[in-house]
Order: sequence, then C-alpha cells, then structure tokens
Amino acid sequence: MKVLVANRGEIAVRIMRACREMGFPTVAIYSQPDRAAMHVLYADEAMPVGPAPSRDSYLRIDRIIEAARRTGAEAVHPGYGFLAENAVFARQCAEAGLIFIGPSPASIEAMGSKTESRQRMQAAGVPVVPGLSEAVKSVDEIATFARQAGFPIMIKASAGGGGKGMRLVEREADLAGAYDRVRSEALSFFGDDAVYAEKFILSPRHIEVQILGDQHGNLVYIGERECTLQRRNQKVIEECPSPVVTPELRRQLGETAVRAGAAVDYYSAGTIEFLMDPSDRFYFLEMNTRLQVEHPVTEMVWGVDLVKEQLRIAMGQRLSFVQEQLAPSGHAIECRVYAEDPSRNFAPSPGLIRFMSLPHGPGVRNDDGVYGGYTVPVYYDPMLSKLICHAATRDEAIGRMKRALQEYRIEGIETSIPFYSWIMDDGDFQAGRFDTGYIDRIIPRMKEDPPAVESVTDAAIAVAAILAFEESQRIRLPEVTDSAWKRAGRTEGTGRWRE
Amino acid sequence: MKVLVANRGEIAVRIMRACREMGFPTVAIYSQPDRAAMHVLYADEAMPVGPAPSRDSYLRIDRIIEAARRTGAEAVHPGYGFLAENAVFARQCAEAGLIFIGPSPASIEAMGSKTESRQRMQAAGVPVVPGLSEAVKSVDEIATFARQAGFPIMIKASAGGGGKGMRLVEREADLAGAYDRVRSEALSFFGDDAVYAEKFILSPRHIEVQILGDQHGNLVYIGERECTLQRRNQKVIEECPSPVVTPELRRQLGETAVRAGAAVDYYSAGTIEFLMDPSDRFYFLEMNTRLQVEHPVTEMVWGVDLVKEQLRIAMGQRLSFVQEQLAPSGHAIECRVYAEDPSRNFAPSPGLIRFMSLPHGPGVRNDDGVYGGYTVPVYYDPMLSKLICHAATRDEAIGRMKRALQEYRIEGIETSIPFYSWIMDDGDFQAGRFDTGYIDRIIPRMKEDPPAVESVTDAAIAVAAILAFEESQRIRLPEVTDSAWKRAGRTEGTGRWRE
Amino acid sequence: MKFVARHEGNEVAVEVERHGSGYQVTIGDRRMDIDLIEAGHFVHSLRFDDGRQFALVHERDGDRHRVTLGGRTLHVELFNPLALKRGGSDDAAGEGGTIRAMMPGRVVRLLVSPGEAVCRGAGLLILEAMKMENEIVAPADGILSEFFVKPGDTVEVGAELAHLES
Amino acid sequence: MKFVARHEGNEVAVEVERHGSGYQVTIGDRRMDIDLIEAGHFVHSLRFDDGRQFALVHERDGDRHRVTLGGRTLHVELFNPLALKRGGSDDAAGEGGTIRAMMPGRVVRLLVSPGEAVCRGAGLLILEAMKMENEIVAPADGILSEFFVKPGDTVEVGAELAHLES
Repeated sequence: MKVLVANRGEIAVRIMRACREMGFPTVAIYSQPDRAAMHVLYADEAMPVGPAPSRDSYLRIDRIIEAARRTGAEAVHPGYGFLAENAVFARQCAEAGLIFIGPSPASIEAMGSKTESRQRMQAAGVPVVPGLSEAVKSVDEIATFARQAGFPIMIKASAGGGGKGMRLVEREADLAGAYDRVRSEALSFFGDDAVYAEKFILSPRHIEVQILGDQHGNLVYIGERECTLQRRNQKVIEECPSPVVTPELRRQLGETAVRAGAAVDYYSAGTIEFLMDPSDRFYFLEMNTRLQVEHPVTEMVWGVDLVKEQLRIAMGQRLSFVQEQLAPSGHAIECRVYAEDPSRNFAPSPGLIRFMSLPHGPGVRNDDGVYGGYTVPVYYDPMLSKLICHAATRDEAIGRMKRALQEYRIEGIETSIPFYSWIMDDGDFQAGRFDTGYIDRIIPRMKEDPPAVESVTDAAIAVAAILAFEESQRIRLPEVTDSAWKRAGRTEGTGRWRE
Repeated sequence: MKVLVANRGEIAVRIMRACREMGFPTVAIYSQPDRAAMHVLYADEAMPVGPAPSRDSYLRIDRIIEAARRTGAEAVHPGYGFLAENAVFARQCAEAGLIFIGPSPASIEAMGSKTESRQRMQAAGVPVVPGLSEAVKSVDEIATFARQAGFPIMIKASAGGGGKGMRLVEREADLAGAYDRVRSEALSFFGDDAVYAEKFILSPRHIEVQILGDQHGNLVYIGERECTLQRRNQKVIEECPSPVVTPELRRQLGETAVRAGAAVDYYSAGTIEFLMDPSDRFYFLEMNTRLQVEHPVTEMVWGVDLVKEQLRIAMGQRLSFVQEQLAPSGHAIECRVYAEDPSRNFAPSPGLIRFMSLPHGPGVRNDDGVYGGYTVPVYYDPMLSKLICHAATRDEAIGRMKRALQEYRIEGIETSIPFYSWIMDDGDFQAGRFDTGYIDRIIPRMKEDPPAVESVTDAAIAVAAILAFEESQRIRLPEVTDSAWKRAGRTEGTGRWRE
Repeated sequence: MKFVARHEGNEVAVEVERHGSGYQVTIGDRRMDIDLIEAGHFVHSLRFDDGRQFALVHERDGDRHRVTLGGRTLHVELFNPLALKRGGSDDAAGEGGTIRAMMPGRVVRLLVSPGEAVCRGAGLLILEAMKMENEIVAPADGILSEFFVKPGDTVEVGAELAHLES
Repeated sequence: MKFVARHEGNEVAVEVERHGSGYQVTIGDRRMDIDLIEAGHFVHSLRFDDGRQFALVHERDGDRHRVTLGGRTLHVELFNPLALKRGGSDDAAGEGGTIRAMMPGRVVRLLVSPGEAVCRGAGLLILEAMKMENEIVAPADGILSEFFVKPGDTVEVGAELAHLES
C-alpha cells in the first residue's frame, strides 16, 4: 500500500518510518521552501504542492489528491494539524478512491462542533464542564446556575473565542457587573451580545486519554497522558502516565473515554481531552480526532505502535489485542524542541542549523524533523523535533531526560532545550506538583538561574583566548558569518513576541 | 560517587550515561591516540594513561589506579574486555580503597579457570558438555568415552586454543588416526602432546542467560539472549528473547544459570553461556563475570537498566525486585556496527568518518561510540557503535531494524551495515532457523546480491554527471582527498585479512 | 598574548602562551595548563591539567565569542588591551538609524505613519514568523521618517524596514 | 555536456543540460528531468520529474564517483568521450613497483627475504590493524628487491612498505 503523507516535519517522518517498517512505499508533499526538508529526503517519492503559505500548499486538498493520483498512492495519512481534522478532506480522499488513515468524516464532524460534541457527550453520560448550554436572557439565569454549580464561574460570549469576551466571577456580588461588561465586550468584538456561563475549574490539570478502535466496533483505551504543562495553550512537556492518576482513576478515565468514542462510532486513533480538578473530578473538554503530537509517550509505556495500528485499522484489520492485554510499563516524558529562544521571551528562531547532534543511549527516542545543515523556514510551526525518554520510574525518566537534554546540541539557532533542563531540575516538577498555570509562574524564576560555576567560565574564557591567540598567530580560523548569536546580539531588546 | 570508567568506546559512553543519570561525576581514561575519542568528550574529567598499545595504557593497572587517586574517583567500572575479568585488577582496586563495580575477585577467579569452573558447575548440578576431564593415556580411553557419549566427538590438545590442535571424529574407524594427528600437532604447536576428548554438539545454538545478584545473597535471572550469529567467534547479531526458547525452557535455563551463579557466590551482572543442541539440551560453556556487549537487548525487553543496577549493587544496595516481578515485553535485536568492509572479506576499515547520521524514531536505541569527524584508530577493536531495535514482535523488530539500517549513514569508512541489511532480508534469519554455522554459510550467498534497480542506477549516474557538469562550469566543487573508496580502489585484491 | 575578557559584566585580564603541546592560560591571578583539540567538525575538547574536561562549540564574531558547553551558552568578549579603541562600538543598538529585520518574516501591518514622532519602545510594525507575530519597537526616541516595506511584504534577515531619525 | 558512464562493467552514453532550475539528463536513450539540491553538509536530494526521490551522498575522485543511496553504494566512472586517453590508466594494480600500506597499522613480520623471487598473490609481510592481521600479497610476479619497514614499525596510510621488481 503506497502511502502519501499530507504533512511536513517530524510527524511526516514519523509516519514514513512506520510505513517503511511495514514495507509500504511513501510519498511526501512539499511546499517550495520545503524542497530540502527532512520529510522530503525520507520519502520514496515527493511531489510539490505549491508556494510557501500553507493555504497555498499543505492545505490545498485538490493538489494533494492530484499528487496522490500522479504517484499512484493508495492511502493518505494526514498527520496532525493542517488537514487532519478536516472532514471535507477525509470525504474527498474517499471520493478519489484513497484510503483516509483516520476516522470517518462523520466522526470528525461530530467532534468538530463544540455544541454538537457537548450534547452527544452529555447524552452518552460523559461528564462535561457544568454550564448553560444556551445563551441567557437575563442575569438571573446565570445567578441560578451559579448558585447550583458553585462559584467561581466564567461568563462567556457565545460568539467568543481566543480569550476575548469572557470574565471570571468569584462571588455573587460581582455577577451583575461582569454580566454587563461581557455583553458589551461581546457586542463590540463579535457584534453579538449573547452570553452564557460555565463553571470555572480552579487549578486544573489537563489529562487526556488515548483511544484506539477498529472498523468492526472494537474500541480500547491506552492509558492517559499528563499534558498540563502548557505555555500560551501550546503543550511543552507531556508524560505518561500522569503522576496523579491511580489505577482506579485510570480505569474510570479510560472507560469514560471509550464511551465518548463509541458515541460517535469512532475508529482509528483518537484522544479525549479532560480537565481535572484537584479533587480528581474530570470533565470532557474536546476530542482530537487524529494522532496527537505527544503520542510517543503512550507508545513507549504501553508497547503499542499507534501509527502502525492506524495503518492496519485503515486497511480494515481488526485490533490484534483486547483491553485486558494492555498494561503500562515504566514512565515516559516528552519534550517538544521548539525553535524558540527562552532567553528572549520565546521569540521564534528560524535559520540555519549549523551543527546538530542528538542524544542517544538507553531509553532515548528522537522523533526528529530537522538535520544539521538544514535551514528552518520561517513559514511554519516552530516545532523541530521531539525528545522522548522512557525509564522504569518517573524519577529515572527525569534523570534520563536531564542527561539527554545535556547531550542535545543544536548550534546556529536557539531552542527551548535550556528551558526544559531548568524544568527537570525544578522541585515542583519533580514532585509532580503543577497545574495549567505552572509554566507562566516559573518563567520569571527561571531568569534568576544561578551563574555558571568558575570552571565553566574559565573554560569558556580560555577557549576564546586560545583560539583568538592561534588566529593571531596563523590567520587561518574561519569567521562565523551568520550565526544566531550575531543576530541575537544585534537585535537584543528590539522586539516583543506574541502569538 | 565519582566513577572512573576503565574502558573506551561505546561501552565507556554507555556507563557514563548511566552515571550521569544517577548524578555521579565521571572520569575517563585515555591512551594518546584517544584524546578526542567520544568517551573522553563525554566525561567530566579525563586522565591520560599511556601510549597507543593497550598493554601500555588501558591494561596498566597502576596508571588507572593513579588516575582514580588524582581525580578523587571513588569507584571503578571496568566495562567489558581489557581488565573486566581480571581478578588482580579487582583486588588492587579494593586495596586502593576503590569500589570495583563488578563481582568479587574470588568469583572472577573461579569462573576464569576452565577446569575449575567446569568442576564447580558439575558439582552444582549444572550440565556441562560431556567429556573427559583429564588428559588420556591411550586412545582406548577416548574410544570408551566415545562409545558412551556417542559420536561425533572432538579430540582436543589439553594445551590448545585458538582453533588449533583439535579434530572432529565422526566414527570409530577414524579414531586412532585422528588421535595420532592431534597428539603430533599438539606437540609441534604447544610442546605438549596431552590430549582429551569432548562430545561434539552438532548444529548448536549459542544461548546465554543474564543474571543479576546483590551482595546480600539475592540472585535473579533476566531471560536469555540468542547469540548464535557469530563470525569467527565474534558475535554480530544478538536477540532477546531467543526465537526458539519457550517460557518453560526459559525457566529451566534461568534456574540453571542462577544455580551456576550461586555456586560461585556471584553478585553484580553476569552471564552464563550455554550451547544448546537442536533437541533443546543445553550445556554450560562458560561464565562471563562482567557486563556483556549485548546487554541492551535484555534491557529493552525486560525493562531493567543493568548498568544502573551494577552501580547500585556495588554501593551495597539490595535488588529492588524479585524474580516474580520480572516479565519480558516484545522483542529486541542488536547489530554491532564494525569498521569492517563486508565486500572485502571484512577487512578492517579504520580512518576518518567524514559524515555520520544515526537512525532515530520509535524503538531505536543507539549505543554510540564514535561521531562524524572522528578518526577511527587502528589500534583497537573495530566495533564502533551498537544499534538496537525493539518492537512488539520479532517480525516487527526485524522490520524496524531494516528501516533503521537504511537510515544509518557512515561515510568515509566501510562498515558491516550492508551485511546486516542482507541478513534481515534472509528467509532463514526471518524464520529463526540458524545455528553457529549460519554466518559462514551465508557469506558466499551474500556476494550474489541482486544488482541495483534501474532507478537507483539512474540516480547514481545522474548525480555523478550533473555534479561533473557543474564542476566543469564553475570549477568550485571540492575533491575528496582521502576517501575510503579511493583507498579501496587503490588496493583492491592486494590483501587478505584474518584474525 | 594578553587580552581583557568581559563576561556578564565582569572584566578580567587573560594571558595565553603555548606550553608544550598545550597552553598556559592565566585568568586574573590563576594560572592553568590547558590542552585544547578539535574533535570533529564543530566541537573542541578543552582539558585542564587536573583532568576537568569540556566538550564545547565555539563561534566567533569579531571580539565576541559564543561558547556552548555542559548545556549552557556563555558569551565572552575579548579585547586587546593595547588597542586604543575597545568595545562599545558595536553596542549602538540604542540609537536611531535604519531598523532591520532580525529574521525572515512577513510584514503584517505598520503601526505608525511616516513622519510620526515615537518614543523608545513604541511599536513600529508587526512582522510574522513561525505562526507568531513580532512587534518591532523603536530602539530610541525619534521620528519615524520612512518605511521601506508595506503589509504583505516578505523580508529576509537584515532587510531594511524603516528609518528612525533620533 | 556529454559523458560515457561505466557502472559494473556496462558503459552508457550520458548527456546533461541545464533545464529551468533543474537538469535534463539522457542516459542511453532515456531522457529524464531531474531536480538536484544540497541538503545539509553532505547530502544531496535528487528527484526525478515523476516524483522518485533519493537522498544520496556523493564523493568524487577524478573520474570515479562513489554514490551512497537507499542503503547501497554504487561506483560510477565518468569519462569525457572527446578526450583521447580514457580509463585504464589507474588500473595498474596488477603491476610491480612500490607497495604501499592501504591503512595505518603495525608491521608484525616479513614473510620473504629481500632478493627473493615471488609469485603474484604470495604473502610479503603481515600488517596488524584493529586486532586483525593483514597479509600483504604481491600484486604481480617479480623479485622483492627491498623492504622499507621492519617488524614493530607503525605505518600510516600510503607508507612505502616494499619494492617489487617485475
């Protein structure tokens, strides 16, 4: 089965690795600046689909289907992002006679709509964040709800999104004022003053459950992932299992997730995201009807290759195991390596990777998407590669991750690696004490990192002095011309990054 | 605990990785040509111990102990090879106040002597290859033994070794002649005409069992390894578990191995090697009182970090698990990457590694010992690095290994990688049908490898023509000056390699 | 050979001499024997006589050295103490003049009009890179006399964006 | 530009022209459009117009090209068909002359005496490298007139070992 991978970067390479192990030829697609990207070098065939902007290339359904036709591809894997949760794409693949490696278009659609998915989850007995499902006509309706569900609550604009048009209310006295303000914000931002209310989950953790189903009605859960560590809604570190989930809670989460999947006749790999409060009450947040970025932590702990399972399921095969045969072993942590500079407020850092050397040895997995000599383009997501470490216990996995981060070398651009080294050393992280606010709270502390010890400073000064001395003697050492450092030095303090 | 690693190459790096994960500083030792070796770059401290020849550096006990003293190291890990099974070294470390990370000197000595270990194993009820334990006075003694044990038998010089002074006898008629010839060979080679006889195991497999014990009398087995694939007594590919060992046989092998270890009061990691005949009868061959090269396949399947366990045991800690808690998961295969040229009868291929890129992704472990830009020295063992792949089943592990070997790039020197790719494609290997003669039998077949498909040939001709054309236009592409290919081309057919 | 090294605001005298196959380096009043070799295409191994070893990557841009070792990146500036002029000359980042792009990106929008007076830190334009928006701010007080780009333009590293008269 | 390519004993005519941002290459009677780019320090990516893609490493030594792709190594020789002399000139490996070390190693022992007549393939000396012994053999019949090394010597690549008069 020849497989076209409708994606780029590390996930495209990850999928092609699975295909190659199964003996399936692979087809890459690429935008103009991606001609030398790693996923193109990895593929057996490669087809251009347009210029740099995603909307003109990786999101062009017509060109992707044409690329499949020209290369004789029989199946399409969408990866994550881009068209992975686009029901139109899934449907058009099917119409073009291509196997779509993912769930049915109907499952994608059902879970793609916030209101529909919430209703179907409630009908299936899946707990959702308590709230009003429709816009209110007066503040009294909100007051009634708040008394029943308990404060704090969140008043939200029905048409809202992106963090705008919402307000936290901690006590009844503030209710009326907040209601008026959200309504007027909603009107001015979205031209619609409809508002509703939801219970606000304090200090939540973000826990998600991996499910996997075949086209014959079999559906299993494969444990949970701890995805609480996020920066601006972007996950940075994930773990499996969660340090706070007991076997009994895992069973509850898992069975709830399977119920959620069954409610939309789900097959292929999917993820049910839950918010969990400090009392271990959990609420359905959304379902991702695709492979997750953080799927490797599940694979390493549960011994299941999720991408290969997706391929087998898409070919119509039955799951080769049942729930009772699955058991976790050890602990895995993933760090997403971003081309971002932690010392400059995580500013993007694209450019030439002059030198790259990945960590190796026991329990280290690199899902890599770039290479030494590659120029990271400015047009796409800043995630370069993923580093995943597995060991017998969480403590050992943290020790292994620290060791691996220390081995990791990327020169020429800045990355988030120093940020992760700092977190691995943090007592709260080591103790598993964190919620979704953790990353924002630690960033200011991180800047007070202790100065380098004397021998490190001595070594740096000495190498600089020796090489400067040798150059003065021999005039032969090269000048670095376009280093990230040069750029960083030149522009220090002249930009502020935001998403 | 500061740990000096009395070794070089991949195993020194492997041990330092474990130390770093446990927070222990590391000290490397190095011979003159190894100043830029990977194990030196990995260490926190590094001490020179002499010139290139091992006997003047890595085998100099006095200098190693002095290096430990100067750096304040508290423990010494010997790795494998060099001084790993040298009881004198273990004893001198102890006398210098250093923790020796390995078994007691007495255990090393007991298992180091062929005759003593054979006697102690027999006493402990461990099966050994049937044979005469002393030199015979006449051919009649051998005839009596042969009638009892059954033909074929092997007549061996008592003083023999290295494959010399031994002869296979398949029937009684050949006995007298063979006896005379071995005696005269023994006299001329070793100056001693004493001979004895052993049963010859036909089509044997080489199966070894990992054991691990603490200093408090606890001893467990951690499954077997299949080490049948050898070339000139050098293992090339190892697996865990063995494709022919059933759970019941695993238990028998394991319990026998624990009995063998207990007979010499063994602690730390050790390996009991068995020969196994096609009827699954197994015989003690020898014990390796140290970490094995192939320990990673056990680690990946059984979830135990053997090097960390060695460190904990050496510090006096008890094993943190009992036999019943250990269970295998999936299948692992290791390929040893040697600097040898399979197309030139495995001639050594030292020299500059111009470019190196290791395989990554799910289930791939690199225990690496070299890097791009490193010059592989001529003085030491040709093993560069190890590639280990783990997957849910043996078939999947083979598919993964094929994929990883295809990703593996080492340019500048030749390696055994193409040889392993060939084996992974071989039907007999895939079916698990092999014995210790397998590698010698396949080498001639390997040379009849099918020619490259047209598109591969086209690509090679096209890139050569395009780059030659571009060079003629611009005069700017570099000439490769000292490539392995140039050397190979220059010397084709002028050397024969042997060990 | 003598230098003055600056690291994190501290200055220290440094002297380097060849010494056998290695070097003798004096930093302040501490003298150390050092062995430095190339290890592959990008890495050096530096070893002090007492055994301490660092595998490091060194990049140089004039007087400024960037050294990565042990998971950290250090910036060191080295000056010749005999040279009359030293340091400072590159540190003109707080002045006006031509404002350049620090990385490739796409101009999303301009935030001021040509001829407008701006304060140091005021946003001048938005550049988008890697799905994030970057607000380019005025490095000093002044008058934004001209933009060299318009919304939708794609710019490379070092491209001229605007001119600020201070 | 025209070449003759030799691969595994077969010769074929090859022609290369620039074509847009890529090349048009004719191998024998098959014409193909090819796109070739550098991908990092050592790798090229070659792509045929129909999509087939190969990430390959190319090394060149005069007319000889070594190409690694898809886990295989191919050797291609390219000649200019207009040049008078072609091929063969490097293939003098079957002649006498100075015998050189193909790799660094240590001379273990000499197997013949200077002045002795030897046949092609006869062992001349043993060189040890990486714990293995290599018997250096006579490339042709002749008289081993002189050794330039003695047992225990360490030699580098290309070092002169002996002289064979054929």
